[in-house]
Amino acid sequence: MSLTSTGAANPFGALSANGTESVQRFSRSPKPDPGDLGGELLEVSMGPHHPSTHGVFRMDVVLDGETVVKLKPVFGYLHRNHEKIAENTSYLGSMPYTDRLDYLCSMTNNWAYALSVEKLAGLQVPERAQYIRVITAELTRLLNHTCLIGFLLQDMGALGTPMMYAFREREKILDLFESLSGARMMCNYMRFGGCRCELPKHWLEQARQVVEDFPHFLDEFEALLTGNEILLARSQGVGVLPKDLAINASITGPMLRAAGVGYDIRKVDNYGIYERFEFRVPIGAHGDVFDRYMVRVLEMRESLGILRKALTDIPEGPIMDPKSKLRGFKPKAGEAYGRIEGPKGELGFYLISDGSANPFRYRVRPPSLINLTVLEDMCLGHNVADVVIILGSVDIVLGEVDR
Amino acid sequence: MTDSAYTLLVVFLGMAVAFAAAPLAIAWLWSKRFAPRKPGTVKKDVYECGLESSTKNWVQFKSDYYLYGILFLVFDIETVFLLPFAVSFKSLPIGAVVAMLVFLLLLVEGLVWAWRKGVLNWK
Amino acid sequence: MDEGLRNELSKAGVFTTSLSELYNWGQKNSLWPLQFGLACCAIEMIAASMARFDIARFGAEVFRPSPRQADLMIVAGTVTKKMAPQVVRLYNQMPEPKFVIAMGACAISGGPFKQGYNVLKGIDRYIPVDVHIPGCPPRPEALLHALMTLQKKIEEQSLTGINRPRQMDPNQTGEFPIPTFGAHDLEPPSNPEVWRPIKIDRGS
Amino acid sequence: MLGTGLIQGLMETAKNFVGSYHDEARLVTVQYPEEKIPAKENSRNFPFLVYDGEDPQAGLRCVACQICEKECPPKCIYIVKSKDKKPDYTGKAQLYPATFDIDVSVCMSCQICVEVCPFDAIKMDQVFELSTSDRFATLLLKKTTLAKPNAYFHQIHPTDAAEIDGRLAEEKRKAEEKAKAAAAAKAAAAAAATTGTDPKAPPVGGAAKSPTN
Amino acid sequence: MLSLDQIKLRIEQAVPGARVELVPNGALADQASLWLDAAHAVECARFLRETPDLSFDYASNVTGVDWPDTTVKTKVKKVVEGQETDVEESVVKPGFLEAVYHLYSMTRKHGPLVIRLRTANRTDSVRLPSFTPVWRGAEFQEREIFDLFGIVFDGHPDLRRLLMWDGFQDHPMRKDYVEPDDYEYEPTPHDEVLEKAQSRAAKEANA
Repeated sequence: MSLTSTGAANPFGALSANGTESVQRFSRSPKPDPGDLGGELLEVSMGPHHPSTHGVFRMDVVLDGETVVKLKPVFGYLHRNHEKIAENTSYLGSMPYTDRLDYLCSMTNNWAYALSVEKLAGLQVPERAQYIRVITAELTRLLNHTCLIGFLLQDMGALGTPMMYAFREREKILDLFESLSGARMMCNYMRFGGCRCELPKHWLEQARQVVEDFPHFLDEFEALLTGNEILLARSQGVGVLPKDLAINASITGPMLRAAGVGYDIRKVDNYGIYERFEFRVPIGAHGDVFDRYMVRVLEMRESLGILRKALTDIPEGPIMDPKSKLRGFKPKAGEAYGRIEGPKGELGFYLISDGSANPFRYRVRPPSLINLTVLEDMCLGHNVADVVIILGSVDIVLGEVDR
Repeated sequence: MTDSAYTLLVVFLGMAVAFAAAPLAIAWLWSKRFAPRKPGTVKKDVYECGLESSTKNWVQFKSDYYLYGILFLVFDIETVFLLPFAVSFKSLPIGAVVAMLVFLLLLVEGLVWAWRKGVLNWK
Repeated sequence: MDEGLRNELSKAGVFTTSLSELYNWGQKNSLWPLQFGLACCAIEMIAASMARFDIARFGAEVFRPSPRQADLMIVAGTVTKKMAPQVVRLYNQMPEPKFVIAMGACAISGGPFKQGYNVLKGIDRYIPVDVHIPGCPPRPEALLHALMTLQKKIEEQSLTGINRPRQMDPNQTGEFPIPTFGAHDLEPPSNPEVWRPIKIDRGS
Repeated sequence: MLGTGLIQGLMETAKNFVGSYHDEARLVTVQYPEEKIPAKENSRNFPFLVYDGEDPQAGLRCVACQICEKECPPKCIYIVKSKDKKPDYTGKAQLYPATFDIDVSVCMSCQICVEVCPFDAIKMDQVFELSTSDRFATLLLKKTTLAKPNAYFHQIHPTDAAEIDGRLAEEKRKAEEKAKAAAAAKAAAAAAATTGTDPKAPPVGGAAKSPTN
Repeated sequence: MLSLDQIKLRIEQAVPGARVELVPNGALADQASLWLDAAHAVECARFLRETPDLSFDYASNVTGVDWPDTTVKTKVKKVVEGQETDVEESVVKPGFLEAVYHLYSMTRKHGPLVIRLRTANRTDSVRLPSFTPVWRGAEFQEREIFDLFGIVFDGHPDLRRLLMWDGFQDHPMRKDYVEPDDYEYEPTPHDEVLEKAQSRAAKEANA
């Protein structure tokens, strides 16, 4: 056991975790012989009820002292059978259930489901509805990223302060959604071929006001966090995700862009009217926790740019495709896979219809579950405290992981 | 009973013990009267995030924890010695203050040495 | 000690109270909830503990992670069959004067996910629930209103006599059996002592 | 220098702390029981049945067509049709629900029932203080507790209520015109019949147009 | 992106003996799919990922689908005791389980290539080759299909139930899965829940 200090890069050299590359898998005998100073392997389950797992997520961790040797995630504690219920409900009836998938971003869930049903049935969406969809989706992205940074910092030990700032901004956006769709978190606002109801009278002014105040809050948030040495020490070089592993493990969203791959479905598929807004896609260099934090902060600034442009030139006109029927909606037999760039990654809906009013097969592509594939690779060799931060930076919501 | 100087002390001692024992007695009486004991196997079980604790948890720990323990112990005792000093350092002569500073300096120097040695760095 | 006498005394600056009033007053104003979020209702519970809907004004903002230090369990979200044994075990591991708030439609009756094969149709099948909050998710103010309902209920508790709370009654159970995993459902599907549904006569 | 980021963060919190004494934007707490956030117009919580006039049971707009029962995703509405009929606002005899239960402990307040109801009979309420300690009695809302006057509907959703009332009044006017036209036609036919000629009997007065959705 | 037929030809040239068929899609022309036979599926997958101009390096979505047995009713003319009558003949088409892969390319940024693998039938031979060695993203999704549909993936590093508890029997997402009847308190009974409640009441009545 050599006691030499490792000259790591960042200021608090002594406190930060060491590099991860050179960790070789060692299997320790169950009962170490008396001369050996190393302890036995301790199996700990950071179980369904754990303050750091953002809900009911369980990780069976095998520890050698403080270092993680093996990590197996266990799912299913919030498996609410959304897909089986969707097979016995009409297409319209499943729309409110999509709010409960990723319950932090209900508008983007609605949009993904509406997009794939429109692909299946070949419906057109009027201009004004496309603009409203872009506005609500980008507001949801702001909401989700502020909440995530609040939770991530809570995991890092900043109990409460960043969360208070984040939720104060979140309440402003929730007020906008409530006056628009009626509910704070479960908007159920989009229909196949447009949106459900027209914008209330002063909604656009209130939205412009919120979008104007947001950069002030973001500067305040960055001043509080980005320069903070503790945040730098605890997140730089922690949970590094190499680029080719990220692509092979189908990682999408800010985690993938933090690893250095510039793949953003808003630019690739050009769904909706995203080609009318020019916005840059932030890409990280090292793929560690700090890059994921920075990519999300920069993405929020880009969303503000999109929102400013969309709120200025939203046209007048109908918000619903007159041809689309509300009840008795029976698309012709066939299948369709529609996907959007949700705040957590690629959220896709794969629908197989057999011509009846209920979908034959209704499948949700959960970005959170697939982003967890590499959780073990990122956590090996780190301390238990870093596992909490790496899980926080993956940004999982259990409603979407377990469906 | 002869009023020697010690009776005052004995009364004071008795009052102090009574003052400490009274809340405990009330709590004990309360629980006997109003909160009957209902021990259960699950209630006594080890709390492990809601799961049944499957593997044995009395496992031989790594020796590095021992180093953290020692360092904590040193600074814990240091604060214990600081307490009386903090209470009365206004009325102390300069010599005592210097002595205490030397004591503090020694300990801080120990911390810097440990930090330089990388003892705080978890392998 | 009728009310009139008590008012005069309090005007004269003498305040009288009874042991149970003092005990209930202390207990109702410092309910420490267990940090126990399952699904969407947990986000509304967190929003209720944030700056705008301040739950600290009711003395309940200390969310204890471990059940040993909590005395209020807010079941916020869908209780699935895979999670139900853990919920009952956590409830058993909480120290005795403990209360349960079933927050949201899913915790009361399975809510929108009632037809799911892995969803428990309401947590009052295994543990006694003190306050139910309908809504999906209920607004943060609805959670605050539920806390006030619970505080009123604690206020009316009496230390002796027949309707004293469960923890003071020696012959009432102190522990609720934990269901085990069966082939398709939990064994037993519900705890008969706690789950006594009424008969709905549908006539037709 | 090490620690500048930390100090900057502390300055930020200090600014917020001082600001919370005078800056309105930093005082966000709503003291719930005393202060309440003004309910937004579209905000929705649980459905309720609208009735016109004074008598809740007679004035119910609901005609027990059970569309909302079929379309409700969590299936929390239970309707039993009545045997007899009662006149609705246009005078036409319509069925009414003998029992209309909504299980509020299952309802997900998604307002699909409001969207699909062709008679504007069910609307979303804004009452959310329904926490009870007894599940079975109070969380199954019967027809009597669900029915609320149209005036209350005007109070919580002014624009929707005004637009719906306009449409209903306009349909009532059309129905009366048709009834008047039918009565005039029948009177003309009766007059023609009495004068010996037997013109082909004019078609029976057209039924009132059923309200469009 | 190449059209589906060109990809089909390229696969057949690259992997001798691989049977590839085009499965049309009624609703959306550009999302038709390719059926691969189970034996050569992994080589085709490696080929799709390795060749530079295809380079499908991103398995976006892996879905399990349960196609139950369908009874096809056909009107057929048959001579029965001398008369010419129309006799309805119902032929039972055996159902199968299916794993559908949506592949994208992150480097070339081109659209979905849909790959379908089908099992022989729904009861005994439900084995399919796993694509996890080729795309690691399919690991959890294949475990979910094994859990909810029952397709056994050969070559999967850690095939366990993903969502249900380990002691759970049967595969709940199949069309013929019977749910446990735990609707004792049902204030708003509906269609099949109503039938279950009535059959339960009848059982209790005569029990």
